[in-house]
Amino acid sequence: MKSDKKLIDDAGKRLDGRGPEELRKIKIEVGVLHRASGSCYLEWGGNKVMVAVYGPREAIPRHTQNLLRAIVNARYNMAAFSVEDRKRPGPDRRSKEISKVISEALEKVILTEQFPRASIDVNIEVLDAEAGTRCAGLTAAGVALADAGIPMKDIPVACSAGKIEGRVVLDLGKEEDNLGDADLPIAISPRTNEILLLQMDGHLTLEEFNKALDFAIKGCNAVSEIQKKAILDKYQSVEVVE
Amino acid sequence: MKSDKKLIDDAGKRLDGRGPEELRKIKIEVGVLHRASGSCYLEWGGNKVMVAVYGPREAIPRHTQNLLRAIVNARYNMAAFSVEDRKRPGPDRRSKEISKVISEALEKVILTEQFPRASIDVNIEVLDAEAGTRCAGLTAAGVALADAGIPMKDIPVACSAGKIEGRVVLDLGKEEDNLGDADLPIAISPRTNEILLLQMDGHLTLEEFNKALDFAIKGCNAVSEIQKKAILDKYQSVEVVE
Amino acid sequence: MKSDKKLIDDAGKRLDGRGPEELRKIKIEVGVLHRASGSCYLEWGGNKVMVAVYGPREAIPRHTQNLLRAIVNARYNMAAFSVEDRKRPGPDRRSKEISKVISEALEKVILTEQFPRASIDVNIEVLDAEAGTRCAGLTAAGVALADAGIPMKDIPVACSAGKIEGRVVLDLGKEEDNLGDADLPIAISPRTNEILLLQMDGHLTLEEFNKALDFAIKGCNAVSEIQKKAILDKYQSVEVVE
Amino acid sequence: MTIVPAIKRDYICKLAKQGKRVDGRKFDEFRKIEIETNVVSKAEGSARVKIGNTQVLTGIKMDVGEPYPDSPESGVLTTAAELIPLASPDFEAGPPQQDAIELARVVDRGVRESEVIELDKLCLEPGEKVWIVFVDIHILDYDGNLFDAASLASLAALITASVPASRFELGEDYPLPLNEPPISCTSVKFDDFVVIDPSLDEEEIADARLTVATDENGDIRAMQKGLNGSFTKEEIQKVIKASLDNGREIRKQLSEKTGK
Amino acid sequence: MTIVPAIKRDYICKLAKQGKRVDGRKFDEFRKIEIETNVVSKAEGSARVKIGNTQVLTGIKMDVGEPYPDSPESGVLTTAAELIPLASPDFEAGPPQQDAIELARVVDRGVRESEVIELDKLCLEPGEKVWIVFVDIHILDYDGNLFDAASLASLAALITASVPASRFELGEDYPLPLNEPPISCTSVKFDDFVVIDPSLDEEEIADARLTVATDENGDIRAMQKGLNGSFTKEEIQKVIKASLDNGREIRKQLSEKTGK
Amino acid sequence: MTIVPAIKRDYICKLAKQGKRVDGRKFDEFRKIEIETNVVSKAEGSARVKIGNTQVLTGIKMDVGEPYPDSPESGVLTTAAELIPLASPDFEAGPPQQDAIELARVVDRGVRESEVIELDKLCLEPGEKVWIVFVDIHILDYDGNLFDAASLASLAALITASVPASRFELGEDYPLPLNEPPISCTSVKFDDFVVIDPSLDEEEIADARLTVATDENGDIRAMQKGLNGSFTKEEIQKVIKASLDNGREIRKQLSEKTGK
Repeated sequence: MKSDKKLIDDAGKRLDGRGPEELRKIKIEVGVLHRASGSCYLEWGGNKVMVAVYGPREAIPRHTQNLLRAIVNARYNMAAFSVEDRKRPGPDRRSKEISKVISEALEKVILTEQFPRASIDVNIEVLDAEAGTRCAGLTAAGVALADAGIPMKDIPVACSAGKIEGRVVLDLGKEEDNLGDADLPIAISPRTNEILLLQMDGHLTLEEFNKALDFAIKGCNAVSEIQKKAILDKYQSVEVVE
Repeated sequence: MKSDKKLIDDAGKRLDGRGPEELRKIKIEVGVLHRASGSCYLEWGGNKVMVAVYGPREAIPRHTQNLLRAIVNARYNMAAFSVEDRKRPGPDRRSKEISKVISEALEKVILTEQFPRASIDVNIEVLDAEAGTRCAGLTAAGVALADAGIPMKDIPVACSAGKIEGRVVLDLGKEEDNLGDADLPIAISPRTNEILLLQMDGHLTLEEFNKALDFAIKGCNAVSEIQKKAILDKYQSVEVVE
Repeated sequence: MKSDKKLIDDAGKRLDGRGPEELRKIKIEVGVLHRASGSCYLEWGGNKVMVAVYGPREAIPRHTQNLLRAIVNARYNMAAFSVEDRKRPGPDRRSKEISKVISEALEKVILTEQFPRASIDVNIEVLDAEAGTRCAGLTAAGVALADAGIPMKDIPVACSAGKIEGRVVLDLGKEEDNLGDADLPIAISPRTNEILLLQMDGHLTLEEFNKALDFAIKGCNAVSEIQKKAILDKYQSVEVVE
Repeated sequence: MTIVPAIKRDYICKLAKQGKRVDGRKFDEFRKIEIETNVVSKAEGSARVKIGNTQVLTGIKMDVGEPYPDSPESGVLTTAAELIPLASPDFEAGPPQQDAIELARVVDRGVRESEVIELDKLCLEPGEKVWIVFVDIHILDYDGNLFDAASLASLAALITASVPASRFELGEDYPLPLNEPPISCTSVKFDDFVVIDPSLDEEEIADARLTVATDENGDIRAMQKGLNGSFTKEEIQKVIKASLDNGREIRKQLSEKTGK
Repeated sequence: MTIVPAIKRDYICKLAKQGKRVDGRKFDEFRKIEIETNVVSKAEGSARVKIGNTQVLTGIKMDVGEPYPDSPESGVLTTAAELIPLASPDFEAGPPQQDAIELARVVDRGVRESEVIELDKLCLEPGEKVWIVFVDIHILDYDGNLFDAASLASLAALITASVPASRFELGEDYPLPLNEPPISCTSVKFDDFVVIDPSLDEEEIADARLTVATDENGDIRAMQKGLNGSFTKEEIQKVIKASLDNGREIRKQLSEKTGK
Repeated sequence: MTIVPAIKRDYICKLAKQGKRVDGRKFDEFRKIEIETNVVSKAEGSARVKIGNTQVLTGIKMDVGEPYPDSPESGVLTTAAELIPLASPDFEAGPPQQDAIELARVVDRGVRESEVIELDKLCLEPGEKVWIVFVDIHILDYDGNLFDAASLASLAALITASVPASRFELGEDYPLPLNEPPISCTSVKFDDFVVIDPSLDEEEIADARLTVATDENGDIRAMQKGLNGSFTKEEIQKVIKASLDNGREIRKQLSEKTGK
């Protein structure tokens, strides 16, 4: 699927004008839904994601309960109209896999042992999809969990790095994802830089991988600041209202 | 979907010879099935419908039980061979909606609070479908419920009115349904004329709507007499046998 | 589906060189899987079948439990790659029927009353399919049940007879099955010759049926010897090892 | 589930020892059979069969579609059965379970393997267009012996079916091309008694079931054993004999009712 | 599930006797409505509608496909709604249940029967190729009255939708051809009180629900009664009147927001 | 479910502190691998791989079909895995669950993204007809590390597969066109120990899992982290190193077994 299009010029400028280590624009709104325990609306480049958290509440059906801790059910779902060719409603294999790896990543930071038998349900709806929806969804989920007051060791955050035309860059855009050489989405716990989620497709030398991993971790840390600011803004504005 | 066919002539005579306020022919047999608690076979014009009632019996699965009253499960189903182009077996969206509105209509007249945790199952099988199967099904269900001895405030009954070529008429036939301007199926409790089910598609002025509603209520009352006669006939013939 | 091909010559020699009462080559390995309670790998002509037995263990979901005895769940499944045109994964109507008749046949010989509320699960995977997979599967299941130490009155065994070009023969091969006149797969309890499974498709006179039934019973008895030898071999080799 | 059947079993077996059945029939005697054809108007053919209180309605629909790649010059037969909750307090809504699937497949094989429908006459354009025949079995009232009721209703519906050529602008309608059908008769065994055409009570206590389809020459055209009991060779012979005898009577009645 | 609603019911009914609603509205008064269009970029048209705290997003996608055999010169409309677990603690993942199906079907009929989309203008090659219009209703926040929110979001999305002709190399994009849409207004009844635009609290104690869609001429274009209570004729008249009044206001707001 | 693993965890961790594993292996040591090819005759290619007691059989089937619209000149690859109840007391019948889906997708990406199959050479008529390659992974015995067993079985099956051109009357059969495959190696972490090729016991107590596929140049071609634990950067480096070392050995064995 190579094309003649130049994804990055000699000066390191990318199609959308970004430099190699530059993130797309990110906008986060906290507490946007009435019914949810916590919620977050996030725009990341052309991605639009809505997350609602429910729980902790009794896990049903019962046989799914864990006697020692809460289970974390992330459900990543793409709206039918979020992609160029309409997607049939309901989970496909891709969204089931993403739901699984996001659930596992979130479970690591949530203090699940405080809520035996409970479930914490994290509903991630992709409303508009450009490249990087799993990172956008996980990042929004971190904010929504904080908004719901779920006790966590840290607010998880995600970002990807990749390789285009032989160069390692941060946060692939859509064409970069389609035509690039490799994509490395990760999620971390920003306090410790522990890696919660990691997937890689493509072709990287060991050196490129190390560079991409460093880029992605730096990206996560930058996004983490935006997360914290959004949460703080909401908290402060609430105080003002009171 | 307009055509040149004249659905009603200037004298108010319809394709099948009926007048505007005339019902199609209705035939009701009570208690036709051996296994069911109550049953009814009903022909209404070209419609043929079989209804079996089971219960009250313990609702399963348990989580469907209501602690204070019985639940009413009407299941409207069309036989694969009941329509021109074979229908795939199993419920489609249309039959799920009809099952829902019929269940809700029946629940109003059944003394459900006498049977907490129970279910009353009303199985409606359409064997031959012309226009008006939901009215035929609900009407047959009323009879089958009575045959099953389910305590009810009243025997529910249904009938539709509609508009063809600008005129309000009772009980649309198949071509009238396909080519007409509006259809208004309703179900009532005939003792009080309370409306239990009401749907309307098409285009009616306020005045036409009022007229159609009156027609449909009158139609319901006429069908109600046929219901009662059928139930009585069965009851009497049973007495003769004894 | 008749063709010009001669399935059997005047001397009674069949396409693969067998005589009318000759079985295809059968090879049985016992205890080939690590996780299963008992297992068996069986080759029968071109058929390759793997069977794993689990249990007796608590039947789940609970509502499937029988208070007086164990239930036997045989699950006959064809691998996607076991047939000429790839089969979609998952059970189709044919495998559901075969699962049912095999379960029923096995239930007769297993001492199920020793394990109330339990299930005994018999997983039959067809890896390569020529004609006769249900007989191969049931025969392998008998061995795997013995390997699992499930108490049985007898080791069940299966074999088919059929009719090709007017002659009754034992154990139809693939082309014989496709082009033949009748197929009669049976399973028996070899100690008593009681018939546990019997299906017949095709066209047999009463006399032919009796002959085919006799052939099939004899075939079962021959296969039973191979089963016993395989079980014994394993048992002996275990002793040697110890 | 376990206590009541034990009492029922004792009672039925006690009667059987005296050579009697609960409803007064002989061991090799069917219940009364009623066959009614053309009972629904939208179907190309239909029949309602009652065997005692058991009641089955089969409707035939036809459509034009593609043949299977491995039989490009042959029409397609599709048989489906649903144990709809209308027919018994024990039937549940949902996709067909093992019992319904076995029922449909046994009826299907009875029609298919005996070439009741001449599928090769249902080809319109080889490899491209053939008639599809849908046999839909609707159980209305379940009081035992669905196999025979479903099979008989399906045969009667097929016999009276018209190919709806005019609806597809393919000329005039004509009768579905058929061969002489085999008749299916089912027996069950409990204790050591074998009875034909089991009632629901008898089915509930049965250990083993055997269905035998026989043709007008007295040949066997299909068999299916069911349930977790066994048969001896001698019992199988007995079942075949009863199936031949009753099959002959049923064939006569089917022929009278359908005029064929 | 049964105790709390009783308390809630008492409280709401007590207020109603005084002519009041929990959130201070009059019986025939809607909550505040917000309409925002073009909220997602991948869709051909989209709108987010808030009615109070209830929030629904509809996206329109179009594709080229085959027409239905019985209307070969007409585009195809497909409406789907999912009560995704995002929107309420009571919604569960899985295939659409009865409530979601009724919702989608009522919105669909509102669009289809009133010919909001001129489907006959969406034919590309009669019998071969037509435009397919997918109306996908995404519930984001459920605080009562999904019917009206879903219907309004779908209308706003349709009104602002472009036919993506260029993506299919069929010329330039152009607005979806539409007729004046009817506006749907829903009322519920509890005890003998009838209120429009029910909040979630009111829905939870409601006995009966009635949705009425009216057009710019004051005519009735669709109705749907729900729940296991009844209406008298008089109550129905009252509901229709309130639907006409509110429908007029909502139509004005829709027209302003969409510039049509 | 919760007590026994605690004991198991203690035991395994105690051993690990002494630098030992339950089965005597070193932390960076695989179990014995056996590769057997052409094990089923109906498949175009097949292989059974044992890693210790874990046993996986992959069969390749091919068919002629339509390409995806967005890659009209490319063959189609479809990978499916079923955790059939044959292979473990904990696997249940039914449609693939999350674990099976993740497994199939990771194997699929390993083949697809590294262009193991030259899909562009599997085009028959651009936009019309291409070869479809079905990779069906059948788990036979589950004793840990399905990812590597499934991946290796699939590679061995592909390497020995023939394109069944003759069956489709498209000329003579020929080997499936392939590129050098990357080898997948999986490690898990428990406490702070990282071990490669986990046995079932080790998997059951593992906090995190990391699969790394490396090629013959020592480059990384795919990675997948799983489970609800985390890795540090240093641990990831360690896992990559062990994957490279073991990958080299496994590649040699695969090449010997398949003669390629």
